[in-house]
Amino acid sequence: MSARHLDTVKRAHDTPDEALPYAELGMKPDEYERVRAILGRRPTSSELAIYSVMWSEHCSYKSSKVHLRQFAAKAPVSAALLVGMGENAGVVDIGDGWAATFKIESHNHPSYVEPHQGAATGVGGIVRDIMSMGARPIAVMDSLRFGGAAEPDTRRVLSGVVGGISHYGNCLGLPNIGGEVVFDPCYLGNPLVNALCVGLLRKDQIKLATAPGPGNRVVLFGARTGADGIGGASVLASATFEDESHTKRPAVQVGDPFMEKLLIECCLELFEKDLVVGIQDLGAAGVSCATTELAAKGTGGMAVDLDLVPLRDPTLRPEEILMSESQERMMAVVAPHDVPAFMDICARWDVPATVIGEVTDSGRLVMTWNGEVIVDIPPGTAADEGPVYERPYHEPAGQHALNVAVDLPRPDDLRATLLRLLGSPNLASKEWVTSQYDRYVRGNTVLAQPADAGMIRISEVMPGATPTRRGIALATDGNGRYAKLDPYAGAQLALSEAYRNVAATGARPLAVTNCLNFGSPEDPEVMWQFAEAVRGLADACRTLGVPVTGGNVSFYNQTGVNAINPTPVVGVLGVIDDVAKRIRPGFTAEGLRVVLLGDTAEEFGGSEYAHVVHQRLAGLPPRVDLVAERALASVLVSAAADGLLEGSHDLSDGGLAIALAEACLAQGVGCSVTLPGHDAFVDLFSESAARVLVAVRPEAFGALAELCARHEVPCYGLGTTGGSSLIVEEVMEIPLGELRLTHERTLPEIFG
Amino acid sequence: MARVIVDVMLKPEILDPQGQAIARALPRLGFSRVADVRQGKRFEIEIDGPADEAEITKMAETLLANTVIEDFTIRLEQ
Amino acid sequence: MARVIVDVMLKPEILDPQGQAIARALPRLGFSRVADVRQGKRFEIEIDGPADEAEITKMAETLLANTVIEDFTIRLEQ
Amino acid sequence: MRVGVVTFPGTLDDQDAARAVRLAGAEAVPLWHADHDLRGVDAVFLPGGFSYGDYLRCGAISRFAPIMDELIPAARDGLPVLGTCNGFQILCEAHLLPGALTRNEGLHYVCRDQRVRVENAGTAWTSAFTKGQEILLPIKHGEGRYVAAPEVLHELEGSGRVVFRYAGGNPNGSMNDIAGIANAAGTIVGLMPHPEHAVEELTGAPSLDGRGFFASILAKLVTA
Ligand SMILES: Nc1ncnc2c1ncn2[C@@H]1O[C@H](COP(=O)(O)OP(=O)(O)O)[C@@H](O)[C@H]1O
Ligand SMILES: [Mg+2]
Repeated sequence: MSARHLDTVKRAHDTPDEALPYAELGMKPDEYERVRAILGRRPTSSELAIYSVMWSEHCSYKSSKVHLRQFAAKAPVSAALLVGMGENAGVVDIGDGWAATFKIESHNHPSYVEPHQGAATGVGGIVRDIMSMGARPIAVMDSLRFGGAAEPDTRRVLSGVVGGISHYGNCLGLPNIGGEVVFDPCYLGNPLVNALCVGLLRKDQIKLATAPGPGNRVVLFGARTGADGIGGASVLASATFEDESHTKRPAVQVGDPFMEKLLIECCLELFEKDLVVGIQDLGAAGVSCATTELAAKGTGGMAVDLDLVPLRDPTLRPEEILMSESQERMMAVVAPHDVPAFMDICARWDVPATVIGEVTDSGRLVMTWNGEVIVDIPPGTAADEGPVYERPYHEPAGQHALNVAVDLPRPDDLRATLLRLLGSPNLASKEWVTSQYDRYVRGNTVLAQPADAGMIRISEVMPGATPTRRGIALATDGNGRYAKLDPYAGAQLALSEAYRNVAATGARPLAVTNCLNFGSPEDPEVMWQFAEAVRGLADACRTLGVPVTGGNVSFYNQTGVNAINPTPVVGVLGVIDDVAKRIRPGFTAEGLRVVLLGDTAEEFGGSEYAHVVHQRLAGLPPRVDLVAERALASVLVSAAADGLLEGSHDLSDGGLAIALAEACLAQGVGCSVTLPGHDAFVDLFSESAARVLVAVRPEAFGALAELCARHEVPCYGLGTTGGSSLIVEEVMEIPLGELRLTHERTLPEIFG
Repeated sequence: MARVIVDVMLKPEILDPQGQAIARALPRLGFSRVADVRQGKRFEIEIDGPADEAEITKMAETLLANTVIEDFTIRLEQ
Repeated sequence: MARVIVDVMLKPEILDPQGQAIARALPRLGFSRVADVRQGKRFEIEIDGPADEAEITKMAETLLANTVIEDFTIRLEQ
Repeated sequence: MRVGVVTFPGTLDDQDAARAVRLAGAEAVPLWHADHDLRGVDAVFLPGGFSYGDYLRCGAISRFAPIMDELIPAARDGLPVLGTCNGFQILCEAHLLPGALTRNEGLHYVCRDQRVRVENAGTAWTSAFTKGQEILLPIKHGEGRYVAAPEVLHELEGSGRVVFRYAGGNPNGSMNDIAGIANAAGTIVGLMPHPEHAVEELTGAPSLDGRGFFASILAKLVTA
């Protein structure tokens, strides 16, 4: 390719009126005008590549930013927060000199196009985010939503997604300690694949995405750059170059978990030897994002020679290199005298590494190609000063009608209803999925499926650091039906549930991450759902005293005018002071008292009962009671620390009936209980929040009751564990074998 | 009875991590002149009666290959 | 520059669950005349300079195929 | 007593293996794939994982690592070696054990707590068990279906070299429900289940049965 065709800065000056295909890159006319204003000339095609990806919804949060600010503005004061929102991931102080970093991110659309690779690269991406904080990734979770279970396309998507997560996560050696699988017709064509990763680091080890110190070298390391995910960029490349080689540009990225594993070990050794000044993962916007963000947060300038980027496909043009989404790449800023040691470690791990530029104090990001300047921009304008929209929003036209409660007919047969719900795809055992994930690798998993929250012991994660008995617990939750009925309450209920799940293991909830999955922000009704959900989540975080440390927004989850149910997915991280005191899931022995903590009201709006038996979504979701959630968590955390509890399980979808069945199945121990109220149907199937089922040694019951009284948490002794049936006095008796068969056969029957 | 071979390879522009891992391993085993390796799948299919090329193509498209990332070629061996 | 194809198939007596899964799925998709499917691997290797059949055989034997369970065939495409 | 734990690129369970060795009271000695050095260890543990991404075939590329140039002759001369999961696959690829491990019959990766019957309590790694004892160990693999030619199977069965068999359901379609085998001398043992994930109350499978492997080898080394 001759340099004559290269769109250099000089050429941009000389040809001010040349038209660039900004619209094809998703840029609006006014946004393009802004770029011209910033640069005082037309951008080069490479500069346009950078601005178009950095100002995309995905990277700039232009529609969501004005709302997300509430997470910081309303954030509760928390001594635990070491790094807040705005970095690759938040960092939380977990005590004894240790910090945890965690974040959840979506890979929804790619997982629909190519489920296996889409989900796999979703895991890969979030893991690199965690590494870029200087942490060792220690576990992953996945929160998944698909169309109706019986739909043929669900089979394609679910099998591929689970296979991709299994393949990538297992090969990385990260235990999978939890997640969700939900089916609802609204996700057909718009599956949600939200992946969470948690990492551990010493408090004094935090790395930030910054490039200070003129003269420091910029190193690109990991996989070589190929034409992955640059469908859009080829528009640019072919607009200025009449070249036939640009016909085949894949929109699908393929992951190489083996390379990522090497990259993890390589990064950890680099951190340990203190060889990086700043580090950034290469995610959606690749080299564009890494260079502009590193430069913007550092001294402000960087010079990069794009010819030095190692390529998998030698035909790539600079615009394409800038936009390539090739996986398993990282960028580090390294002091010149450390470069040889840096390169040695990369070589030891077989990780290719190349110096592609250096930090300057020019305040400009300057890139060259064939010796000519093709990019010369103030990096902050791309990284931080993207457009911000105040999108209009209003309550959906049908919202009022939707919130009118309907009196659903009650079932005649509660036993049959329990079994019907227990075998329904959303409540059935997820073993078909979870058995494809390695939950044991690295030997620090204290809790994984079927526990309400995953738990990791931290003392042995990294050698040579302060000894500790602590562990961290994590749960993710979301309920799109609740959020559809009331997005404000729905987001709060998602938080409440994740918070409760963490507390149910004995851990103290500390911090929050979230993935906000919505339809198009250009639809004012969707935007209203979004605004309400963010407001609800921010308010609830303040009341519960848990700050949002980070997260991700996924818009445009819709087909035509049909948006998915608004689906805020919330992840909560907690700490337990002594992992050995964790509460195990369900009924763990015979002869324990079965105790229900929390009150039950008649609440069926958005419930599984209404969904499975009547296919109705109407009314209002269960009432949010954050004060009660907080008191309940205090009881659980104290009771665990005092060793009062032998087992627990939170009440959520399907209510007490499903909680009892799952508690029995956890270890194969039956129970005999009497319902606390007067209405068996409500007692069994209502989905009131702020409730947990616990199992306690008879002699410890008094102490538990006292603790509950002190925290004003209602406490009902329901019966005892033992036997081989679930017995609800005067209502039903179901042998565990029948429960198990009903619970376990559904997904294997559908998915093979 | 007809025999059909369907070869399925990743599209050339798609990353082939397996092929690359093999290519990197070969020099260590003393095979120094290998410039590139791509790994794909080969299906041997036995058909009752004559093979119908259109039918096999459909089979390859719908089941054997993932045409989002893979190409295939068909060979009939009557 | 030479191009070599190495096809590796499980020996006939070894169970091929992937091939069987495909064979079972085909009738459901309307392909009723398939009697058997075997799935194997195909390697496309680019060699600098001319290909040496003995060398390729060695490569296939030692690395590309596990001769305990697999057979291979080699094709040179100069 | 020094037990070497080998790390290949992509090995995952090396830390677990080292922990299990230490819990048993021995010293865990890290061995690096690219070194030609066994560091004078008394026994070697080849842990699980996805060495070289399991690309090509599980264990196929690792088998050619420099450390294997040392390990293969030493093992043939009697150095005790335990290979679990990917380690077992490497032992087969290296022809230190016969047969091969292929794709699970169900085509999925399977992670579950699996009952396993000890068929031979006379090997270097199983003397702490009794013949016929059922133990609980996690399995976690996608390619664990053991296959071998009929005459090889015949010889393994006839000479007591089938060391472990799956009980309560065959998770992967292994021939004769085989979960693990040994060489003729009983010094080299390979199995798909993971003893190193069943040595602590708090973590891993709900079982401490993995400890028997380490008790066995220590007993052997002490008396040797
Ligand atoms: N829903 C959200 N809640 C809180 N913070 C968010 C949310 N979405 C995005 N953020 C924050 O915005 C920043 C940019 O996010 P993102 O673009 O996902 O990071 P990355 O550049 O690593 O992909 C991060 O700090 C992220 O935590
Ligand atoms: Mg990031």
